Amino acid sequence: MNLKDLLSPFYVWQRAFEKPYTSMRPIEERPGSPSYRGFHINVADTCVGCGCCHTICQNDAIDMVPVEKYSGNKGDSGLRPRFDYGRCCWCALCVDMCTAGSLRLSNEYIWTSREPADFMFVAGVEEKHWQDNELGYRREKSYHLYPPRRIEMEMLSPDESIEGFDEVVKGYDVEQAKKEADRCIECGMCVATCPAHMDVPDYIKSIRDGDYDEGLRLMYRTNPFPATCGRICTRRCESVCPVGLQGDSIAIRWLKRHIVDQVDAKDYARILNDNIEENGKQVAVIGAGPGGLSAAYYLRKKGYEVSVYEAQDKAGGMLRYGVPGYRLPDSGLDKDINYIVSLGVEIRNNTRIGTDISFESLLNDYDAVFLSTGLSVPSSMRINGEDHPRVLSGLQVLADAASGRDPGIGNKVAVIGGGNVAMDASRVSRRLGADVTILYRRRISDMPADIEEIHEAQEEACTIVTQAIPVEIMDAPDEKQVIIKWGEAEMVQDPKGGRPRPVLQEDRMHEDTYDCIISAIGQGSNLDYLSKEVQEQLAIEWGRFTPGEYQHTSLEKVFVGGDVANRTADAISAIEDGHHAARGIDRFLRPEMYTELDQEIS
Amino acid sequence: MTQLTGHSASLDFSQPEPVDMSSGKYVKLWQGPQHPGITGNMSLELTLDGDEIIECKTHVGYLHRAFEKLMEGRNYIQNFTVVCRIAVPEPAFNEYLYAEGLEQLSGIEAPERAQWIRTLNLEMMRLASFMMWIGGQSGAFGLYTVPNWTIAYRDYVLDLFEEMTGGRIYHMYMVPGGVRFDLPKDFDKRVKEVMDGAEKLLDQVERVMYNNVVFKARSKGLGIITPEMVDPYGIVGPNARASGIKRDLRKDEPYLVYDQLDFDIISGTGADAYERAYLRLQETRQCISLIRQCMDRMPRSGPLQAEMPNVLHWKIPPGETYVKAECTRGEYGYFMVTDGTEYIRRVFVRGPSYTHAIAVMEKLAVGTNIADIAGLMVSLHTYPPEIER
Amino acid sequence: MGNLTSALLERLERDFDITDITERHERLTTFKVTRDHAETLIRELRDREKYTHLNFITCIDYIEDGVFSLVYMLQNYVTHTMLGVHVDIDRDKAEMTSIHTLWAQAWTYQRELREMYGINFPGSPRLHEDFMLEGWDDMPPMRRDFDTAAYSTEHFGHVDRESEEPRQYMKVQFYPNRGGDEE
Amino acid sequence: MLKITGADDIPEQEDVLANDGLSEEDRKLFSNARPKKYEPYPIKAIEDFANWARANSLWILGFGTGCCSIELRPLMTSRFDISRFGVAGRPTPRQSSVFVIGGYVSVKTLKRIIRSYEQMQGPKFVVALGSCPANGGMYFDSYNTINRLDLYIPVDMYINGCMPRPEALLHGIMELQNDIKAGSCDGANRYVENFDWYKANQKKIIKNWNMPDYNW
Repeated sequence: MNLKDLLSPFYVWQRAFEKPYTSMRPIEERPGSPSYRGFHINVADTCVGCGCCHTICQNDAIDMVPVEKYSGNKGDSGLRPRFDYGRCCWCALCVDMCTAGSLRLSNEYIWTSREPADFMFVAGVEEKHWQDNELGYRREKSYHLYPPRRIEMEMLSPDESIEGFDEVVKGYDVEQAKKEADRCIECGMCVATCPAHMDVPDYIKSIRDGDYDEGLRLMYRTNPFPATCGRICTRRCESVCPVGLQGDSIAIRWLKRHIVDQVDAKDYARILNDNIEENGKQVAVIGAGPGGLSAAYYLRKKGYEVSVYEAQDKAGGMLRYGVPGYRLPDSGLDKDINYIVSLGVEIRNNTRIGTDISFESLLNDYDAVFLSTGLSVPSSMRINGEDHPRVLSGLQVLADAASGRDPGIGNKVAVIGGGNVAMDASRVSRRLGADVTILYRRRISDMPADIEEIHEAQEEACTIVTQAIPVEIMDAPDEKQVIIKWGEAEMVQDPKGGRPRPVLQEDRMHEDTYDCIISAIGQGSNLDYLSKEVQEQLAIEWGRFTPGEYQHTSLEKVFVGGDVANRTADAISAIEDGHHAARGIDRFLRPEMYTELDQEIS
Repeated sequence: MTQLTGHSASLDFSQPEPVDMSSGKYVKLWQGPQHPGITGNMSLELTLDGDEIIECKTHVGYLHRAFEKLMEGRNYIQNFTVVCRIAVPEPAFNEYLYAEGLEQLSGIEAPERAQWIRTLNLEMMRLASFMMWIGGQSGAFGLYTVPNWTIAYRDYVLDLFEEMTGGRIYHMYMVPGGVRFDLPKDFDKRVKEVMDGAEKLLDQVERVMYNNVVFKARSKGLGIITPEMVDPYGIVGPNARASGIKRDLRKDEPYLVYDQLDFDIISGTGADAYERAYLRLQETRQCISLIRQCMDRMPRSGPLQAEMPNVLHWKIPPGETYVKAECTRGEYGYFMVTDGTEYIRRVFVRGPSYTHAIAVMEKLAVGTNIADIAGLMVSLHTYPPEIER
Repeated sequence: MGNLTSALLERLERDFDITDITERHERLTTFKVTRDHAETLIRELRDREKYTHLNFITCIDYIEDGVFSLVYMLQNYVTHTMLGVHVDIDRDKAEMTSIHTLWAQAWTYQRELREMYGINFPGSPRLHEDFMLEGWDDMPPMRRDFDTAAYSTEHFGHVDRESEEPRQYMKVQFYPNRGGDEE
Repeated sequence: MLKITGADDIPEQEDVLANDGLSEEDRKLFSNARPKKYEPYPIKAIEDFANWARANSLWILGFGTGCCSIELRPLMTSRFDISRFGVAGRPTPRQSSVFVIGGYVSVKTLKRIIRSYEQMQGPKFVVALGSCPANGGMYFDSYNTINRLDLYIPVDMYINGCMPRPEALLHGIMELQNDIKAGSCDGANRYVENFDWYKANQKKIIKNWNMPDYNW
């Protein structure tokens, strides 16, 4: 022992003169750091309730609970996360995973209670004092738990594509599809939104696993037109896909198409293995569009003998005659239809009800009848000169192009309308060599057509003139031409809060000369094949049926579906109508199969 | 040059004969789990002859949470939040090793800047851990002033962590593929401030604690680890280095950016509790130097995360790896086996306390007396949670 | 360094029939050896090849093959390389030679393996004492077929909380009439 | 409020405890008395004064049961210096009045917690830290950690966080002091009143019960 060691400890006294470590009022003085992971904040209006936080939470601390206020909003599951702080570990994986970016953490960290069950709250719905805290952990922009960007789809360049009717989209290869499928977060909001409730996450999983057989089986459970929908579906699923909120939504449509592309048509029978037990009952289907054939497929699977009556010379309806080949080539459509036919569904082409065979005789001959005759009559523009010979209907141009006939449009074309038919007609006209101008009453953002369709039309050098209202169609000096008089419009806010209305500006009128004018402003139904009495018995509003819960009508044995019976007028809704009508018809014709089930439900 | 210890045939490490308790000569005493002189939550079953210990048995398991089992049921990203809880005072090493293991198995490489930040994080962790240890060691020998300095000062390091990672104790910062977010603004200034203070504090601690006649008297000659013991007992880290074995994974098998940092392996020859304590003080100073180097040499910008697949379906091809890092107590290792699914097949966490607190402690305790047990225990620097996981 | 190991591996292949030699990373090579050869091989690695440090002993449960794969991780401080020695043992008759005489710390690992997997190491000290658990009367918990969540629910209870799936809940919200039918 | 189920079904309480975990010999060594309820002083002013005194001298038992205990060290050293609030650490249960449960509780530790808790002198209070004692926390599916602490011993204050920072602990302890001053911390009495229910729960998961039924 030396003296130095003995004295050294007394050095502690030096510290008596230094600033003490003690923070005098720690609770007030020390808020969490700016990136502190404290209690949760959820901006409930931004949140869509996809449940990703629930999925990623390894502590099972997050439940999704219904919140009345948000139920039924588009793209919103109506659920909101409830946090259990008897489980949470503040790892903030939920924040990193949050697709909507609504979830973050505050830097608040003090919560005491005498009751453990208190530590549970629906963030953003139940008031908490840290709700407006600006500091706290947020996901760094560059950090992602799933790839936010879509795998680029290879497409023909606009120059190549207007050369002909080759399909523009090339489709994913296996590697690309796997990568795209990997982005799916399996929330299931697409399933809920899809009219047909296709098992999207499940078939996307089958792509990840490389099990295309399973993928095809899953798709056929709810949709017998995967090749078609994989190309032209309006994909409401993608519009609600939460991955799209802070990135690109999953390319659900292209993935669906990828599965079909990977499976050879001759393997369908083996994979789907649809065993049909005949039940001896017959059903007639009027209209071989997606609705009719979907009903035919599911009825056939249940053992019905199905005859489909079609006025045109080929099955497919609007899919064949309304959708141009560069979007949906015949090979794709035929793949779907051929499989349905291969199950023993009889399609009678070139048979028009009302002329070739009467509706009443079908009613007598069959146990049930399903009507899905679609919308085939172009709507009128209601302006003078509309019946000018150089005014063509968009549907007619498309049908002619699809059948290989020359629609005779000339070299300079004006297309009127902003829907998909207008875009299709424009792009078909481009392919036939014409210069195209699209006239639309409102703005581009108001167009009902798919935004991609609009972009592609623009890329293919279709000129879009917006806020242009046609006023009159007049004879041109050259009888192969026509003059359209149109006026510029101003958008006027609707005082009642509806969407803005275009108002014609009388002082800004234009007159342009075109080789022809293609009108594509909508379609209506043609129900002339039904007699007056029948029409009266079927509830018809504005040319459309209003079917009951099982697509049934007030006339016994008659079921309806498709564009003629719904408000959405797209293929996937028609397919679901057909499927649902098949369920309804089965319930109607074989109620004995359902009595137990119904009792269970009630 | 690495020194070798080899296995000497003369070294006897068989278990001692059971003590004849019925003779009435001996007393059995449990130190822990509820005892102020025990690190964490574990217990020592001591058999005493007077106040001399003739047998010591370590009992663990009070903190067993079955991490390895739980991890088998959680997917890869979920586990990243679990692992840090394995060693409470030093979670960062767990985070790093888990991330590193996954990156090796799945062929992902963390970007350079992320590697630097990870190194910085680990060294700060080491600093915080040593500060707490110094407090513990001096407290165990009855000097209660030093813990009031170092444990309080450790809190300033934790403040840095809070800014850097968003968490005080559990950072959950080193994600597989990189780090979660960038260093905050003006972080280097605050690091500098804290480091300068720490340096000053360590000088004070050296004077008050290491030169203290009481501390010297009690720690010198206590718990001598001979170089021959090192390999058979699996002794690693400062415990081995204090016995003259120059081994440091940061130097021997450089990971992260340690090959771009200037430091030497610190070793001593005293082999007793004092030497170990002094070595740790020097290593604490080394930490400060390494942290400064990291702050100076780190690339100013660059990506922080590698491109990652969707973590919800992240599958890693079958493989097996053992990754290790030098933590404050020596080799900390993760043995990981994957089988191609979304879940890990097997994780085994090798904490240095596993041997230090059981086999080594049981050996060294014999012959010491009851008053020194707490000091000896701390001098081996053990953390029970990493033993039992 | 790599050459050193490969020469060694060649020799081991000859003398001990080691199989499945895999280089896991530049410092770690694993291989498989039969149960009978294991102890001799490990002893030889320790005494002749300077693999003097036992990092750990652990076990992987390959329930689908009916084996426990024991892993002995050995470290060489000269070349700074590691060898992972795998020994497959029968899952039903889980027994392995104890190496507590080779390393003073080995018995701890063996005690843990006995408790967590039910592997017997005859002769290993204090093998049957409780290690981490106390009064455990169920299947050794680290075995793959032990369900920890079910055990926890049964013994420690759980709070009833309900969570909705967006998939189902939202479907009923948007298509109230069509939620019920599946086929 | 925790629902105490089955409390009515318990048969008429016997005067003494069976101590059936103990051997015949050991039974002679340990008391078999039942715990007694704390009765407040008949004069309210005295009771209030006693509560005030209790609240300002909370002595914490030095038993770090889980990870959250690590935050007790900063709390007790100079930065947060909890001694300002009359809180100090004590090495033995006999001198302590507050038991801070540091997070998760493994079954093996629970047995020691029960022993320590029962050895503490009344009035005594339990503070539970973190998520784990409330509803299992991170280890809700672990076979070795309990999910709800209040099934086994009564808890007077939960402090949330994983782990709760020293400031949160400070806040929690001040809340506890307020409760004590108000005389509403009745955990120990709950334990006495529902003693058989707590014992039944404890014995359900502690397999080798080789200790007296009431460790006093």
